[in-house]
Order: sequence, then structure tokens, then C-alpha cells
Amino acid sequence: MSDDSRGSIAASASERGADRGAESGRSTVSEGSVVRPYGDTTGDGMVQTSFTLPVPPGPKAEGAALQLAHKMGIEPAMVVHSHGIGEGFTFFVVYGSVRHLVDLDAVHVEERPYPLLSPSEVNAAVKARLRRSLVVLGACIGTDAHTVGIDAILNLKGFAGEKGLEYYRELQVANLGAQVSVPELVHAARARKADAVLVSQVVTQKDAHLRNTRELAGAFREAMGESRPLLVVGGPRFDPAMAAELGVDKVFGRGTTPGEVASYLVHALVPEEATP
Amino acid sequence: MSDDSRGSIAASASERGADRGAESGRSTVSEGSVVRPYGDTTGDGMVQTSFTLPVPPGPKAEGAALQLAHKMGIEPAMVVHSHGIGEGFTFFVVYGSVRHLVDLDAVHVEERPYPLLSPSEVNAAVKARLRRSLVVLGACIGTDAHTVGIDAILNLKGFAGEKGLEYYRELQVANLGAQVSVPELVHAARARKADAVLVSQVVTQKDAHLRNTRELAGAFREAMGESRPLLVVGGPRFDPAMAAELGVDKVFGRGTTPGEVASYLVHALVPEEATP
Amino acid sequence: MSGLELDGELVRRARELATRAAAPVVDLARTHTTVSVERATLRLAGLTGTDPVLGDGEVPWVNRVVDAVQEQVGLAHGVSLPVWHALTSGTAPDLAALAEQVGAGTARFALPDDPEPAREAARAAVGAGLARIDANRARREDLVATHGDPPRRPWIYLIVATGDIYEDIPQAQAAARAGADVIAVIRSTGQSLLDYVPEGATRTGYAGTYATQENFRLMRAALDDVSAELGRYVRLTNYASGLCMPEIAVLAGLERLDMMLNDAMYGILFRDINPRRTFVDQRFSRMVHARAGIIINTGEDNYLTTADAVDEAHTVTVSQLLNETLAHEAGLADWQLGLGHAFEIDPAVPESFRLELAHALLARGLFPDAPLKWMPPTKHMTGDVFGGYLLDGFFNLAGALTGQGILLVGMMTEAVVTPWLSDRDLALRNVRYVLSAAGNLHEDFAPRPGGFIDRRAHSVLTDAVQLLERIADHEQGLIQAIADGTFGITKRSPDGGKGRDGVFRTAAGAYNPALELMEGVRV
Amino acid sequence: MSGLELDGELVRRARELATRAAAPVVDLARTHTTVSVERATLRLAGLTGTDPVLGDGEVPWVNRVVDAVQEQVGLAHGVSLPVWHALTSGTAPDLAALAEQVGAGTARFALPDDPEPAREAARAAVGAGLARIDANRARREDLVATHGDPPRRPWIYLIVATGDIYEDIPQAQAAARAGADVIAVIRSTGQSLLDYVPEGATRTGYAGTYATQENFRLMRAALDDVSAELGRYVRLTNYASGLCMPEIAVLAGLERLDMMLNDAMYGILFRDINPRRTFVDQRFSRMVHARAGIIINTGEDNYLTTADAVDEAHTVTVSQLLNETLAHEAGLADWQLGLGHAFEIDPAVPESFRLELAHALLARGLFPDAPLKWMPPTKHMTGDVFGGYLLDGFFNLAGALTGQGILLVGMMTEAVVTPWLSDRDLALRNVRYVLSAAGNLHEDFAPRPGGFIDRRAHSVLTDAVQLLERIADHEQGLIQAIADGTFGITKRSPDGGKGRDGVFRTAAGAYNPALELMEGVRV
Ligand code: B12
Ligand code: B12
Ligand SMILES: Cc1ncc(COP(=O)(O)O)c(C=O)c1O
Ligand SMILES: Cc1ncc(COP(=O)(O)O)c(C=O)c1O
Repeated sequence: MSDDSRGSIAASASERGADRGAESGRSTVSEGSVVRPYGDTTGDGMVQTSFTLPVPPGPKAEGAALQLAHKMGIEPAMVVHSHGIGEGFTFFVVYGSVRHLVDLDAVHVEERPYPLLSPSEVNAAVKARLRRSLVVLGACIGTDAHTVGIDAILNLKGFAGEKGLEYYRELQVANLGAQVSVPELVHAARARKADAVLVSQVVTQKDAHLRNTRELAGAFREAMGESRPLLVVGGPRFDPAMAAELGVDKVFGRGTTPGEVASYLVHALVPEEATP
Repeated sequence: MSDDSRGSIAASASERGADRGAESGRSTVSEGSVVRPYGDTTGDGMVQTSFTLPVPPGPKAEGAALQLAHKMGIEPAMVVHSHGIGEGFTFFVVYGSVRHLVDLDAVHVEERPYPLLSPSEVNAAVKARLRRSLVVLGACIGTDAHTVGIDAILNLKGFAGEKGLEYYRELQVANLGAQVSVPELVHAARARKADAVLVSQVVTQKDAHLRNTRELAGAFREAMGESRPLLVVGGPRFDPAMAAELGVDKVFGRGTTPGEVASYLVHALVPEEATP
Repeated sequence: MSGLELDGELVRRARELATRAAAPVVDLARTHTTVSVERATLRLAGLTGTDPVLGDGEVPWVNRVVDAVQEQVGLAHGVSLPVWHALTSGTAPDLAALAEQVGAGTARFALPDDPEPAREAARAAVGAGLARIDANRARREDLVATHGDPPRRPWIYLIVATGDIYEDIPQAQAAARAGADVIAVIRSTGQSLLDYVPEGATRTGYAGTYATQENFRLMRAALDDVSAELGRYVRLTNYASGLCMPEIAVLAGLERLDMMLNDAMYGILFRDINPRRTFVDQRFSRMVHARAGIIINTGEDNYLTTADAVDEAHTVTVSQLLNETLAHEAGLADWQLGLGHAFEIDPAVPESFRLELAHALLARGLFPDAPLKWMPPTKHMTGDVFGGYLLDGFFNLAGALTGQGILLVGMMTEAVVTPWLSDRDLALRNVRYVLSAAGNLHEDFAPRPGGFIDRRAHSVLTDAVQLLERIADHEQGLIQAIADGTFGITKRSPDGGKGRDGVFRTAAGAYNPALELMEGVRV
Repeated sequence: MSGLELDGELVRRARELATRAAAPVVDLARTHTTVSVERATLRLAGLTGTDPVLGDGEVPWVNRVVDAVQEQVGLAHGVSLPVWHALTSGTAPDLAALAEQVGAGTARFALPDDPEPAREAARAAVGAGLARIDANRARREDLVATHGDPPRRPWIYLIVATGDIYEDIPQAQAAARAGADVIAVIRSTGQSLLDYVPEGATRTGYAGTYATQENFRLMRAALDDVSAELGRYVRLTNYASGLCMPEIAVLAGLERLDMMLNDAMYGILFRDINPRRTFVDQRFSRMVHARAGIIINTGEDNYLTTADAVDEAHTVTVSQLLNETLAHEAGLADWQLGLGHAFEIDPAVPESFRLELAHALLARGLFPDAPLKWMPPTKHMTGDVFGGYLLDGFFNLAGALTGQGILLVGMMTEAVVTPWLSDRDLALRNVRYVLSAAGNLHEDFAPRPGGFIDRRAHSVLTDAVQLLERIADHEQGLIQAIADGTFGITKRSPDGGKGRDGVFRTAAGAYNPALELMEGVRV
């Protein structure tokens, strides 16, 4: 039941835009960069989907489910299961083949533009090239009380076998815990002369994490302008491609490891050349 | 684990056509005939989907999965799980909100254009208005050996608490069983002067059921032209709306009951007025 | 199921140690009051509504009055003497009017020289509130008698969490029709840190719906309707823990809620609320629950989301014993103790299912008369909803095999979203299948004495006793243990956390009519 | 698991009745031959390939030769005497050349006056084929010794069914890497009704891939590679049942398949193949499997797809006993008997899971040394893939609790499509979780003597014995029972069904070198 996937993705602007409509034809073999979903035969395009519609069960509901499936590009679509939930709702399971082609060339993976460093390499880099320890501040903002994520990054214990940032000799880490208000955080960052502020957001209902992150970015811009610390946010439901949109320097998604974060900090905050 | 849904649906021609692309805006409440999928709030448009792409796991694969999700109209889409299968394949679970609106008015439910009759009503109708018993022939054609479905319709035992057609006094039923070739079936229909031929198709891989049904229709047309018996096919993966396309008179889908079939036979074969 | 043979001596010792470890907490609670305890007292006396002029009109009158008293005379004697002194000395016809004066800034509070008249009046006013709570308890008993209890144990407990009471209601009713015996309305993420209770019907919560008296009323009424429809009394649950534990407990009693999440430590550990504040508040709130005939649910399950379920299994046992002794002290009976534990072992751990059975049987054996609250997997749920659905099925099976009392239904989307309507429905189908197909498997389930399960249960109990010894030996007992990060590997100092300035040591002559009436002795 | 105490007397009686009920079948098989038996004999002698001119070149030489012999001299004496008489009398240098003559229509067949030379030559030729089968068996034993067997029981058995051998291969390898111990390649829907075995690598099957010698070879080679990679010998399964049972058995032996679906009745009941044809064919094919050290899988599970799993449970037991006695008669050892049964009770039936346990334990108790084949739910799987995934999890648990030998992995899409790559992967994750988390739960599983499970098992066994009595009392025994629709509520008359004109009563002096060599006695 483990979730193997890692790393940061960016779907290209074009895909993020509106559906380009149906691709004509069916590529029976997935040559080179164009592929289709795989059921049991190359190119069959098979997918599974489930959803609930606010309509009572019956032929009309099934027709509505088929309509939605077709709009999603599933053609032909089979409603293989449906059952009513309470009055007025019907749950569906639909199988079928999607018309869409997946163009791998259009997928712009933000290749990590910095090397993965070991703790000792991180320490060495900071010591040699920054000539002082790096001040890192961590917190969960708003009413989010989920600290396990930020703790996994900061605490000695760490995550996925990697020690957390507190383990790094040259990093001066303070973990403010959960439910820290943005003003408190700005104040603390100023007081401690933080080089980087790490913020975790786990609750995403009604896009709380996006709103809170924008608020964070705004507050720091206002309070400190150019001299603001590096802003890093993370959480399981963030799309790492959204950093710019959100006004922060970097976004980490699910499965992030402390090493990735430390390496990024060095890349972003430690000059290439030793500071004279 | 039971599957409550029944009856026959037809998605209107327009939906069967290509995706009309993204509907603009998001109807926060589903007023009247336009609805959206329901997660936990009216209008949230939430759906779940899963599929496999023929690419090794990693950021690129996740980007590809997002691209497909967007093409399906899921926006924003979250890749909430992924894991590699063997080399070269990755399985994904994606959650998100679909842009599409479902227009219930565009769903044309083929309302059953005939009344549901009880066995005694069926018998009475046949006796009174046809003045002879109705000859029904059943079989599974091709290499399909799934007889449980046709048996459920024909055998005394029946299905879902309803007795099968053999129970109807005025119906003369012969069940030829499975793996009957189309020529054999045509020959038997001629020999027995069948009024209706009922055919079951359960195996659908590579659309075998559609191909076999077309072959069936073609053979009867050729052999008997206008005088061919009523052609009725059924099976769990048939879309009841496809009768015309397939060249048969009627298609029954999953969950069909014997009573529905008997009632249809009366409607289609027994004159409104008693034959003089 | 044939339970385990626990070492009776070890069990006796464990309880004795727990009582010693909790003593400093009881002592603290008996000698202090809090703003929330005092506000709760005014609520019992019938003061409702908010000050329309202040802020956006969200500040309740009870807050305004208590703050005013605190400013003018302090809270060392509680609010009751100054408030009812003002009323008996005729400055205002009634509480509402007095509150208006507070709003207008004209109210003046003082301690009476002769406390008797104020005491009497206060006792009468608060008594009316308690009478309503008693009536609700009786009403519940009637309804259970009419509609009946769930047909079997465990009771099926389901959560709704849309943030909008008007979405919650149909979802709760659908869940009840689909088989839920208990509905819990989760609160908006921030509420437990609010130092006041919001008012009215609300539609804007995050990942949960605000706990307000009106929301309580609306949901209870909706569930009374389905109860009648289904011929089965459907219970309603909400959350007490937080800065307003005592007040929410009162509102729950006034609106006939049936269960409340109420843990002596949750707010401290998971909400960083000041320990003293929580200890004082939890005692008052539990006395109200005891009176209201409400079943409490404790929160040990939460520890296993931050700590490892195998390594820290014994901390759950220790916490259950502490919650038990504190609950008894507050007057709760065993049948009211929904002690928490959870199916949170990493499914990749070999024998994980049998380890869960061992832990669940241990709790069952230690608390034979408590309706244990059995929590589903959450930490190790992932976006693989298929694997999650399977894991929830095995959680349900463990519940049936080990005779749990309240089964909190797990959701396949645990790692993804707050539950969808369909998640809840699928989850109930899961429970129904497991209970109907294998619900009686416990008849064939016989962990061998000295076998894997028996040995594991015994070693967890032994670890628990050793930990309790260390805690009891410290003169600050539990308070120190929390500072040391014993539970959920979270450290909380007695002087830290939110709401600490709302705690007051009570002076000689302090008076709280609610405590008096509930304890039957004068405090 | 602590098994059940079965009534030893009842068990003895059941076996004795089964042997009596099967006697008429054995008798029939010993006194008849079939076109497929004769073709299989020629295949053992090394005749391969197809006639390029006939049809699209799909007709194998073995069919051409057997048909020619039948035309010219009939098959009452088998093909071997006429064929090797032709060879020994020098009309053709070898079998292949003789086949060419048949193709050209120039071959002339006759029965020799002195059969000895022909017999000798035939014996030598067929002996070479059997030698290759023996070598394969030895090779398998070596490979198992090198790579090792699966680490535990049950063995995990997985199906591939794309229709295209080149899609099957990567899927089979992926499945093996993901934990499958046994790979079964399902056949194209129509194959079992073909009265010949297709040739070459094929890519065009429906809902399955054609069973051909070349497909066997390709897949076995691919699995040998993964076996080496994984350090675990991965077994390969295919299907014998059908009109070509004997030939496919021979090809399986020649290409070192490890298991074969081979049921004495499946073809009759579910493919409407003539009973006599099947009974003769199954005996020959099973003798070949016995020689090849192949484990057979019987098909009782199929009955429960047409008949109710509770009402007809005893027919499964009866069929298992009949398959056992017929298998023993053909020379198969207990370790080669993968007797079939299945988890097919409607999940809506109360106690369904415990009923399954009772049935599974009965089979386990009756056949302690057989590697029972445990089939997953299919009939009651629906499009609700979540519910299906859960049900498969409980099926896996039942397999572990009752010590099944071969666990056929269930697919959540059973009611939807032939398995997808991802279905298979998710299914294996399901199995891995259940076996790792609860695989040893059988230690704590102790159905009470006289309890629900024990009583159910006993009543099924009693019903089985009563049914066997009725069957054994009829002089046609099993043959009559099938005509009466005893199994899978499907009636099949001895004179009906496909391939009946391929059956021949053997005359005095009939000769089949394969039977002679395999039985060690002259037939
Ligand atoms: C543990 C947990 C809790 C614990 C939290 C204890 C604690 N001190 O953290 C408790 C029991 C207290 C809790 C309470 C609640 N929870 Co909670 N909880 C979870 C749970 C089970 C696991 C989360 C977790 O610990 N994951 C493990 C960590 C290691 O993973 P992670 O957070 O993703 O972090 C990794 C990456 O995201 C990244 N990362 C994360 N943050 C950061 C920050 C930086 C700077 C960087 C670089 C990287 C990074 O790195 C980490 C390591 O890889 C999830 C369900 C689930 N299985 O995900 C629900 C879940 C998160 N909770 C949820 C909810 C709603 C709540 C409540 C609000 C419910 C309620 N109303 O009562 C309450 C209140 C809490 C609050 N106000 O926030 C929802 C959120 C729904 C949503 N998407 O909006 C979830 C998803 C459950 C659900 N389906 O409802 N919860
Ligand atoms: C039972 C069964 C078998 C039995 C069949 C026994 C028999 N005599 O029928 C056995 C074990 C023999 C079998 C074998 C195979 N099966 Co099968 N089998 C099933 C199973 C489990 C149940 C089907 C069933 O009985 N449903 C119950 C009946 C009542 O429902 P129904 O058929 O839908 O019929 C209803 C309606 O559709 C309608 N209806 C159906 N026909 C008609 C006809 C008319 C005229 C009308 C009006 C209505 C009507 O009315 C019925 C009542 O409501 C399904 C999986 C599943 N759970 O669906 C697989 C399944 C159908 N089998 C499958 C396959 C591939 C096979 C094999 C080919 C596998 C193999 N290669 O070995 C073999 C070979 C059989 C063959 N050549 O066809 C696949 C088909 C995949 C696909 N969609 O193409 C399925 C879906 C399993 C799977 N996922 O792989 N199978
Ligand atoms: C005992 C207890 N109280 C309260 C809560 C919820 O608290 P909050 O509303 O602060 O999220 C929980 C959540 O799991 C709990 O276990
Ligand atoms: C014993 C046995 N033989 C053969 C088969 C498959 O036969 P066919 O290839 O005719 O579908 C099965 C299928 O379940 C079986 O159980």
C-alpha cells in the first residue's frame, strides 16, 4: 500500500489550458513520444473512473453517466455498475477507452536544477562558501495542525531513512510547530534573521493551502520586500509547478525527503564562490 | 455488492459524438437539468479515475498522467497515487474536478414504449390476438459458452424472482444452448418457423459481441429477407441503444428480466387487434 | 471471541499507578477555574446570544460578561457571586439585561458581603439549565426505548465534514439510512482554538463544520426524524476538546447530543492548548457529560498518527488508564467511556493484522465494561484507494473479532480528501459485508495462551506498567509526563500553550453553582 | 489451522462409492480410442507441422494422417499399425514423408499380417517422444532444485489472457516479478471446440491465447528467464480439456509445462463435448501428465458458476472424489491432484465467509495430500470494483486460514473485462498484504467441534455420500449422473455433444504404443 512516486512535475501550459478536444484516430502502437493508457493491449486507451451524480438511479441516470463519460473522452464507455445513494444520488463505475493521446514531449519535467548533496556535502558547502551557519525557520500556518510533514523534514528523526535538517551541523533550525499565524511568523523570521522559512500546509479543503500560501507570500513581501527570506512551502497536495503562481520560491510535494530540501537550500542560498 | 441498475439508456447522438470541449464556468448549484458530479458539495464536480501508462514511474510519468487528466477535463487534477508495474508501466490514481456539465435534457431515455405484462397477461394477449402460440428460439452464438444469461431469460427457473419464458403457456420455447453457429441457427429458425430468435453474447473482448451480432443480422437478412424472425440480442455489455446500428430489432443489457422480454415480444409480434 | 487471560495482579497495579499519576491533575482541577468554566456556568443559567455591536457580532454575551467580571473583580471567586449579586441587588431584571449593560459599559460588578442571596439565585438559575439537561437525558432514554438501539455491536460510527450544516444534514441522513448508528460532525479546523463558541447555523467551515448550539439542534432534529423513520435511535456526536470544552459540553447537554469527543490530553498535545487550562476544563466538561448521560470518546488513536503504532502501543494503554481514572473522578460511569485505540500499524509490517488483534484484545480485556472506540487506519492510508478499501475491510474484521463497541468507519480516501458522499456509502457497504459475512468469526477465533497474540498483549501491558511507574514516581505525575513528550512524541510544558491566561486559582469563598449542583457538595 | 475431525467411516465410504461410480467410465476408456488419442500418439512419435495446401494451411499433418487411416482402414486398431506398417514396408522413409504422401493423396494404408515389425518401430518412435518428456521432467526437477520452490503455500496462481502471445509474455514476466508463482495462459474462447491443435506463435485469440506448441515453448522460455532472475522456479499452466485433450497433454509434456487444467467432465458440461469422447481422451491425457510430472487442476469451481454454491456444495465434493479416483487410475499421484473448489457463495448470504471456510476445510480434510486449487469469486463479482477488491481479500484470507495449496488470484474487474495489467498488479498487492498481515492467523483459528463450521462441513459430506450412493447404484454410474444434470445443473447425454464421431471401440489386436509404454502393459 506504499506510494512509490516522487519528485516534481509540471504539466506544460498548453495542457493546463482547456481540453484540446478529441484526437482523431487511435494509435495502435505507442511509438516514441505519443502513448495511450494501457489496459491489456498497447494502445487500447483503457481507463476506469467512478463518480456520483445528483440524480436518482435509473435509465436517465445511466444516460447522464454515459454523457459525462463521453465528455471526458471515454468512447465507447461502459457503465459497469451503479447504485443509488440515499434519494437523489447515484454512484457509477465506468470503464472504457479514452480517445486522448498523451504527448510525452509536451510534458515538461522540471529536472532538479541542483545536485542532491549528502549532509556532509551540505555542511561543507555552507561552511566553506557561506562562512556562517544557515538559519532555517519552520512552521505550519493558519489553523493547520498537521506537523508530521514539517517534522519529517526538520526533526532529527527525519523521513524515509534520511535524517532531518536539525541533524545538519551548519543549519540552525527552529521549528515553531503548528497553528502559527502569518504575522507571528514574519516577526520570528525578522527576529532570528532567517535565511529560509519553511511552511507546511496539509489541509487543502476549499484550497485553504493555496490561500494561506498566497497570504504568506504577500505578508513577507510587504514586511520585508527584497530582503525577505527564501520562502519554501510543502504538503502532500501541492503541485510543485505552482511556486511562481503562489509567489514563493519553491514548492515541495508528497514524498519529499529532507535531503532534497537541504540540497535546494544550498543551491538557492549558498553562493557558487566562497564569499570573501 | 449488488448492482441495482436496470433498464435501457440511449445517450443522444450529440454526446456520442466528439467531446464538445470544456464548458465554461462552474455551476455551483445544479439547477434544473444541468448537474455536475458530486463529491461532498453540490457542484464540486469531483471524480476519481485510475489508469496505467506505458511509461516508467517518475516525474515524467506523473506529468503525463496530469496531461491525460486535463484532457479528460479534470482541472485541477491531483495524482494521489502512482506505482510502477514491471519496467515500463506506471499505474495512477487521480482525483479532481471535471469541468464538464451534464445536461439531463440531452439524455434521451428510451422510455419502454410498451407496458410490462404479467405472464397471464402475456398468455392472454397471445391467445386472444394472435390465436396461436408464439415460437421463440434461444441460443448463444459463436464460441461463447456463457449460457447462464440466456437461461435466466428462458429457463423455468428464471431470474430475479421472475419465471423464465418456458413458464409461459402460450410461448413455445426452444433453447439451443451455447456455441451454436449462425448458419445452424438460421436453419433451425426456418425449420421451426420461429417468430423470434433470442441470442446471448457475453464475451466482449475485441468487440466480439458486436461483430457476432452484425454477422447474425446479415445472415438472417440474406437467408430470409423481410420474412426473417424478430431478432433480439442481449448481454451484460450491450448498450441497448445500439439495436439499429447492429441491424437487430432489440437489444437488452445487464439485469434484464424475463418479464421485460416477454412484454416486448407481445408488443412487437402480437397485433393490437385480434387477427380475424 | 475467547478473550485473553490478563495477569490480574498486573492489571490491579496498572490502575493503582494510573490513579496516582493522575492525582496532581485532579488536584489542579479542583483548585482552579477558567474563563470557559465560568462561561459554561452562565450558559447553564440561560445566557445566550452575541453582542451585536462588537466586531461582526460574533462575540457571545457570556464572553462579554465574564471578561467584564474579570476586569472589575477578577475570577478568583468565579463569576456567579458578582453576577447574581448584581441581579439580586436589582441593578438588572435578568441576565440578558445585565449583559446589555455590559455591552453598554454600564454594568458594575462586586463581590457581595453576604453571598447567600446571590448563591441562592445562581443555584436556581443554573438548576434550570441542569433540569433541561436531565430532561434531555430522560428524553433520550424514551426515544431509545421507542426506536431501539442498534441491532448489534459494534455500533457503526460515521463522520460528516462538509463545513456546511445544510450539506451535512442530508449526508448524515443518507448515512443513517445506509446503516450508520452514530453520526459525528467534525469541526472546522480552527474552532478548537477559538476562545468562544460561534452562534447560529453555519455554512463556512474548513474540513469540518462549526460546533454551535444551533447546528447541534438542527442536526439532532434531523436525526430524530430518521430515527423514527428507521426505527433505530441514531446517535449524534461532536467534539468538546478545545478552548471551550466546558461550554460545548453544556451545549451538547442542552441539545441532547449523545456522544462527545472528550480527551483529558488531546487539546494539549494536538492543539498546543495550555495543560492547566485543559485539565480544569476537562473535569468540568466531563461532569456535565456524566450528568447528561453522554458517552465520551477519548483520543488515544491520535498518538499513533505521530508515534509508531508498534513501538508506542503501550502509551495508548497508559493513556486509556489515565483517561479512565480522570473520568471516574468526574463522575462518568464505565458505560460512558468510549476509550480510543486504532488500527494504525504499518500494513507492510509482517503479522501486522495479528499485532492489531493483540492490541485490540488487550484494551478489550482491560476495560470489559467500556464501549471501546475502534479507529480505522489513517496514517498508512495512501492514494491507492483500492488498497485502502481492503485495509479498511481488515480493520472492520478486527473490530468484529475483538468485540469492539464503537466502530469508526474508515474511508478509502483518507489520504486524499475529507470523505465524499460515495466514500461514506462504499465504506458502509464494506462494514456491512464484513459484519454479515464474518461477524461471528470470533466464535472460531481462539488466540492460544502463550501464542503470538497472547505474548504480544502481555508485553504491551508490561511496558505500560513500567511507564506508569516512572510517571507516578514524579510528584507532578501526568503533568510532567506530558512535558517529557510521553504521548504522541509531543512535548508540552505546563506553562506553555494557548489559553493559559484564562486559568485562575480559586480563592476561599469562590462559588460555582454548577459544580455544587453536579457534585452535590459545595465547592 | 486446526483442521476438522471428519468422520473416518463416512470418508472411507465416500471413496469406495466414488470408485464404483467411476468404474463404467474407466471401462469405457479402456475399450475405446479417439482421433485425438491417435493424433497424440503420432505427435509423440515426432510428427509435426501442417498441410500447406489444404485450407489456409492450418490443418496439422497428424489430422491428415489419422483421417486418411480412418478412411482407408478405420481406427478400430488405432493408427500405429497401419502407419508403421507403411513405414516398415518401405513406402516412405519417415513419418514426415509419409504425411506428404497423405497430402498428395498417394498414401495407402493397411493392417499388417504380422504386426510385430510395425509395433517395434512404433514403440521406438513413440519411445523417443516419451524420452523427451522424461527429460523435461528431470530438467524441471533440476531447475526447482537450483531456483527453489515458492517460499510458502499457497502458491500464487495468475492468469494472462490477452490473445496475443507477445503481449502475454511481458505481462506474465511482470506478474512473476510481482510475486506470481504460477502463470496460466487462458485459451482463446473457441479453441477447445477445434478438433485440431493450431500451430505456431499466435496473436489473434479472443479472451485468451491459442494453445500451440510454439506458444508453449515461447512462454516457458520467458518464464525460465524470470525464474533465474528471481531465484524461484515460476510454473506454467495451460488447458488440456477440450476436443484435443490428449494432444495438448503431449505438447505440454514436450514443452515442459508444469500444470494443466484437466477435468474428467469439464468439456462435457461446459463445452458440450461428447461424454464418451471426453472420457477416453481424459484418461490418455492424464497418463501423459502422470508421466510428465505435471500437476492437474480440476474444474469443480465451474459448477458453482451455474449452480448455487450453498445448495450444490456437495456436488463439488462428489466431483472431487470422482476426479480423484479417475486420476489415480490413470497413474497420477496425490501430489499431482490440484482438485478445484471455489469461493462462490453470494456475499449477501449471512455467514457467507464462515460457510466458505467450512467448505474449504472439508476439501482440505478429505484430500490432505493434494495441492487443492482455490478459485476466487467470479459469479457474484459485479462492476463495483471496490467491493470486488474487498471480496477478493476475504477469499485470500480464507485460503490462508484453510491451508489451500494453489491460490488463483481474483481480479476486481472479474465482471468487466479480461484482466488488465493493473488489475493483476493490484490483485497481487492484495494477496501480499493478506498473506503477510494475516497469513499465520490459522494458528488462532479453531473451529469448535460441533460449532457452525464443523456442522456445515459434516452436512455437506453427508449430502455428498448420499448423492454418490444414488450414482453408484446406477449401472451406468457417472455417465448416467451427467445425463441427469447432477453437476452444474447441466444435462449431457452420452450420445450427444461435439466430437462423438471421433470415438471408436477398439478391436482385438488394436495397438497403441503410447499406452503400452506408459502403462508398462500391452493394451
Ligand atoms: C496524522 C493526521 C492527523 C493528526 C495530526 C497530528 C500531527 N501533529 O500532525 C491529527 C489526528 C491531529 C489530525 C487531525 C485532523 N486532521 Co488529519 N490527518 C492525518 C493523516 C492521517 C496523516 C498526515 C500525515 O501525518 N502524513 C505523513 C506526512 C509525513 O506526510 P505529509 O504531511 O504529506 O508530508 C510529506 C510531504 O507532504 C512533504 N511536506 C509536508 N509539509 C512540508 C513542508 C515543507 C517545508 C517541505 C519542504 C515538505 C513538506 O514532506 C513530508 C515528507 O515527505 C492524514 C491522512 C493521510 N493519510 O494523509 C489526515 C488528514 C491530513 N487530516 C485531515 C483533517 C481534515 C483533519 C482535521 C481537520 C479533521 C477534523 N476536522 O477534526 C483534524 C484537525 C487538524 C487540523 N486542524 O489541521 C484531512 C485533510 C483533508 C484535506 N485534504 O483537506 C486528511 C487528509 C484526512 C482526511 N481525508 O480527512 N490529522
Ligand atoms: C459463469 C461464467 C463462466 C462459466 C460459464 C458457464 C455457463 N454455462 O454459462 C464458465 C466457467 C464456463 C466460464 C468460462 C469462460 N469465461 Co466466463 N464468466 C462467467 C461469469 C463469472 C459470470 C457470467 C454469468 O453467468 N452472469 C450471470 C448472468 C445471469 O448475467 P448475464 O450473463 O449478464 O445475463 C443477464 C443479462 O446480460 C441479460 N442477458 C444475457 N444474455 C441475454 C440474451 C437475451 C436474448 C436477453 C434478452 C437478455 C440477455 O439477461 C441476463 C439476466 O439479467 C463472468 C464474470 C461475471 N461476474 O460477470 C465471466 C466472464 C463472462 N467470462 C469470461 C471469459 C473470458 C471466459 C472464458 C472465455 C475464459 C477462458 N478463456 O477460459 C471461458 C470460456 C467460456 C467461453 N468460451 O465463452 C469473461 C468475459 C470477458 C469479456 N467481457 O470479454 C468474464 C467477464 C470474466 C472475466 N472478467 O474475464 N465463464
Ligand atoms: C479527543 C478528540 N478531540 C477533538 C478532536 C478534534 O479536534 P479539533 O476539532 O481540534 O480538530 C479529535 C480528533 O481526532 C479527538 O480525537
Ligand atoms: C478444468 C478446466 N478446463 C478448461 C477450462 C477452460 O476451457 P475453455 O478453454 O474451453 O474455455 C476451464 C475453465 O475454467 C477449466 O476449469
